Amino acid sequence: MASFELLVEVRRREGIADPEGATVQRALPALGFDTVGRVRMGRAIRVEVEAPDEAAARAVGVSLANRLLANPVMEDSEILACRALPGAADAAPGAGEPR
Amino acid sequence: MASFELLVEVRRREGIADPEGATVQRALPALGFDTVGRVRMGRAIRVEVEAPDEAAARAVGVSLANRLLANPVMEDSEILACRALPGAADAAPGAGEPR
Amino acid sequence: MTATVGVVVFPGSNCEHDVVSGIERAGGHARLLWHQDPDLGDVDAVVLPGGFAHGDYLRAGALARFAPVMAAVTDFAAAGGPVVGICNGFQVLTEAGLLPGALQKNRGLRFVCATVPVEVSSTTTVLTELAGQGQVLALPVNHFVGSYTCDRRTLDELRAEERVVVRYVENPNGSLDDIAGICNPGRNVVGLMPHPERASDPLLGSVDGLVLLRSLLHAAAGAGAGAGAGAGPLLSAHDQPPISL
Amino acid sequence: MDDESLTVPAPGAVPAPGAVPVGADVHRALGLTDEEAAAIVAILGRPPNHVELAMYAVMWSEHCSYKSSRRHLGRLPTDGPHVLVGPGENAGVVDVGDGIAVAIRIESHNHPSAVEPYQGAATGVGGILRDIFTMGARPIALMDALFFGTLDDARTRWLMEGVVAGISGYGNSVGVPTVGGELTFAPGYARNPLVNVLCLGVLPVERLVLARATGAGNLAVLLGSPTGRDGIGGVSVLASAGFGGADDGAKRPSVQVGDPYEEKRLVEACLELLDRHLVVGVQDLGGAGLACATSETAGRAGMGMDVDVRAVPCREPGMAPYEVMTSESQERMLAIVTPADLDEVHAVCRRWEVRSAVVGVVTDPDPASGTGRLRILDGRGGHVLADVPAASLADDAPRYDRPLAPPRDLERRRADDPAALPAPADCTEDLLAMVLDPSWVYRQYDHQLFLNTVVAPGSDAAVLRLAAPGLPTSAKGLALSTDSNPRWCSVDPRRGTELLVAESALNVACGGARPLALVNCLNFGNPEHPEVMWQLSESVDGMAAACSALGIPVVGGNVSLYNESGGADIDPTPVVAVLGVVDRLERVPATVTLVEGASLVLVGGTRTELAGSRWAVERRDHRGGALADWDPHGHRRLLDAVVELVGRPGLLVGVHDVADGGLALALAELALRSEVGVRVGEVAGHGELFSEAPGRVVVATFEADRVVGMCRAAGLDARVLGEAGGDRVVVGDLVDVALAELRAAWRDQLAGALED
Ligand SMILES: Nc1ncnc2c1ncn2[C@@H]1O[C@H](COP(=O)(O)OP(=O)(O)O)[C@@H](O)[C@H]1O
Ligand SMILES: [Mg+2]
Repeated sequence: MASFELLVEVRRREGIADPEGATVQRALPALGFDTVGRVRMGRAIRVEVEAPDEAAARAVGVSLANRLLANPVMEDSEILACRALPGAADAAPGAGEPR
Repeated sequence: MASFELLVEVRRREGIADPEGATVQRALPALGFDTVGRVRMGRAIRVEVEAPDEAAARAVGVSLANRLLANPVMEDSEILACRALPGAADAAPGAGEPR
Repeated sequence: MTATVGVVVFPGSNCEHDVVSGIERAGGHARLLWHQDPDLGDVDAVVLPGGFAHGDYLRAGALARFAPVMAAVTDFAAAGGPVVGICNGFQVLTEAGLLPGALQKNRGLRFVCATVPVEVSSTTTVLTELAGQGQVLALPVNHFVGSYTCDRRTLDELRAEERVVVRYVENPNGSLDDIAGICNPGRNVVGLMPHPERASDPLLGSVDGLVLLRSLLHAAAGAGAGAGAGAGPLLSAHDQPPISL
Repeated sequence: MDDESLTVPAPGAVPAPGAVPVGADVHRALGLTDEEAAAIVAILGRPPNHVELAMYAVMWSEHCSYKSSRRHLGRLPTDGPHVLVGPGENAGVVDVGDGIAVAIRIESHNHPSAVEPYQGAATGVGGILRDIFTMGARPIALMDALFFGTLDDARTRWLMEGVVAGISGYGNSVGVPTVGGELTFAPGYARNPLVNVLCLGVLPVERLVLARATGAGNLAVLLGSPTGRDGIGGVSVLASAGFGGADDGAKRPSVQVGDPYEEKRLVEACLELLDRHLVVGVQDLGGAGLACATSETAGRAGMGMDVDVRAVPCREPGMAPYEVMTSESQERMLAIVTPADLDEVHAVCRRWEVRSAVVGVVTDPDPASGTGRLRILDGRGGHVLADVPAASLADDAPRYDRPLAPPRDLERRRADDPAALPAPADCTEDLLAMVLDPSWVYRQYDHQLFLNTVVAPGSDAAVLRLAAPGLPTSAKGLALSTDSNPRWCSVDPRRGTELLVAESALNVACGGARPLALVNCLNFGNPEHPEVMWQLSESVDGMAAACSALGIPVVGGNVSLYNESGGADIDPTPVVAVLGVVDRLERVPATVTLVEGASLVLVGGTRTELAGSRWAVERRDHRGGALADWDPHGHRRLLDAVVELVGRPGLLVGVHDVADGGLALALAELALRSEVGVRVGEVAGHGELFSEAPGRVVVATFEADRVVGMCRAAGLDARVLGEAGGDRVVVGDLVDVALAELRAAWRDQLAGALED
């Protein structure tokens, strides 16, 4: 087994309103950001997974995203990255320690 | 000018409590995800920027992240991706257009 | 002479009228200020009230700190004027760099509306000078993002300089060191999560907030008399200055 | 639904009769029956085109047209000397004196909450707020009545967490306190939770506005959020279709997302426009979106309106006209403005950062027919995309007299009296299972904002000061209670609803207030089931009878049908909310609390009926019997006496009506909220202990003789039950439990299930 860190993005589906993104967008010109157009707010979730290989780790990530992280009625999710953690099998993760 | 879409990740600094990540993490074993370790919740913000080239677009992203998107007391930010949008210079952005 | 308190209204603020009524019950005058105002006019103190300025979108206070009025508030604070941020106002003050640290979502990830005991930890600030050291007040808290956090160095400094102004007796949100409110080095800028204005009328159960509002009026009357002459405002080295527009 | 079949007709091809043939079954895909489609052809004198058909489909949905329930609702008493606006407008309005009027309404958001609990509940709050400020009232309080499955079910916990977070997230942020509500758990709601939200607003009487588009040439200005493809078809699909078992997914159209920050600015902008007399009328956009708002404002005024779909600010490119007209995007209002005031209106909106766009103009009725036409134009002066009689969308909706029939086993069930159940040797265990502390819910709601909440959640009724910026000063107060009892109503929907009204009125009296008006939300199952229609009809009759007997007019309501899951209808769940007025609110009235050494006095006659009680239904799974009789005249005397007792300075130290869980729970709640024990001597048995029929109140006082004397003088039974004190709750030889144990059970019911 090896350790992987997955980066999952959860974002509103196209067509679903994103008031937070729209509000930030409207505030930008007054802050001098006049070249910035559409802003969309989503979540970036980093997850550490024990798996035999990257493909297996990604599979866990997809299942986690669909079952827990995103509400499929209004959100899409995507695995943005998956990287092997160095010698992680033994190293205990730091903050947010598992119970 | 061309259009770019930047993906900015904002995450909590090491050592800053992450109650959302911890809550998800605690829920995992009951759902059968027993190979998942640490979970960290952050934001994924997608921003469209008009800029002469990718470097310039990234520079706007960095400035936006530092001045607004992240609170340096508790958060770090990173530009995860920057991609050119096809023929975007003329297409008016849809969402939340300013009046 | 009764002091006049300017109460700043951002779009999304919702406690402004409650603060005005609390100030009046404490014997002062209050006037609403608009977030677009470039100056504060003739006020002796400023309150940033509770609510959800700009919807609290992105982060509580993140957009509000860029409002034109905040440049004026910063100048006013720098000249020693009393500035108090209540709840959302506290969040705005930290985002603006007028107070150190930040406010995070509550432990438990739920909004908390309750009246809780709060202890006065310092009586040398504009909000507490008429209160007793160690006095316990029953004050309403009402927030989702109220868990105070800062780095080790800042915390040490806050403690060493006795800049923790009020502490929870029963911590409702996971706040670091039970912090309910802090002040700047000049002790004229105070931010706190509990709402003194909600405890200013016997019909609502507690009048414990009045001593805080009276302190503010007292300080405001003093500051009005000797504006600028008072203790110099000290922005500590790591307080980032707000970006003025 | 096949989107392709709903594209815009070619320019110029419009309403010439028959010009755009609509596929024979398109109307069915839109939820219209063949008869309804024929009715549309008759109204127009030609086949409708797609835009027209879409508008009729959403306006004639159950949700918007009340087609199954309307003929029954007419039986409710709606008149009273204080009623300024009764049912039919966006909210009911009553005159409470001192130049102040109160607007009130309750509405369901059940089906959206079943799909996305946070956003479903949040947008429910947003919608009910708009109904209130549409009338010119400033919203000052919300309440929520919630019904879920049981907490051993993970989906129920997810739904409950989401719904409460959604109400909290939207209500707190928009800045309106949530001052009370209801919480019910029963297996029938597991897949179909009920989320009913009430809003109360106040206004100076002279600011009352009605949503009417008068004055030809006046402009229709759309305020608020840009329009997206939110809830397209949602009215007919989301709100009017039940949820099957497994494949909820198929019925999941786009979820609407609430934006409380937009709503907050919209409230402030609209109230400023009204204060400055810059609008002729305003109407919120809810179900059926612009189609509804434009046709209703024009139709009510007997006028027409030309609407330019291209002028509507859109969130997404390429929206078809039918989408623009039926979108349910949140946080939008339609204001009717004179051309002279337009610039000022735009300026006010700019200050509040609210979008404003002229989208239409009021037109005179067609001289030939005398009817106002709603015309949808493709650009100002452009092609006519739709042309229908404005009032027909609302007024000509079908009304069904659906078959109704009592359940076949009604007589057998009525005969099955729970009195025959064996008496428990010790009632403590039953009591421990019934206590539940709802503060897990209301701690998440700002219930203090505006400094009006004199009695916070946790007592029989919320009591509010009658104050708001811009309102004349008044020494009066308001009391408000929401109530429901699906257990009673499943035993007997008529009597159950009568008792419900009686209970709600009594709750308000416990707050020291005279009941003044009632609003209701009728949550029922599938109206195509005759038994459900019978339940609805019975419930309406019960409400009508009780309201008439108690002199409480019904000023508004809402109906939610098709609440079913897996083919089973929910128990009949009418929710009522009674508004009362406190004449002089000078001190905090007695609430659900005790003081050591006070005497406990039971006011009202002894009752022992157990049919429909929590003890019978929840603890013994027994759903039969006949509900207790009630005496409306005696109840009126009780209401008056309670108001009198609560109003006497210092006479009472605590008060609580006997309802859910009976005398046992009333005593337990008094003890739990004050942390003072109770010692009660003789109670006749578990029948008296757990009977729920409203008509009894427990008061705590140090002047028991005086209280008993006053009650008897008013023709009411009253007797001393025992006294407050100690650290146990003891009732004869039926209950004996340490307060600490009771408290742990009380706390754990919710917190234990929902906290990790
Ligand atoms: N969903 C809720 N939201 C807010 N307050 C609630 C909710 N459910 C219950 N409460 C509050 O808890 C208290 C007890 O509720 P309930 O037992 O229904 O009262 P009653 O039986 O007197 O009508 C009331 O003050 C009520 O307003
Ligand atoms: Mg009650």
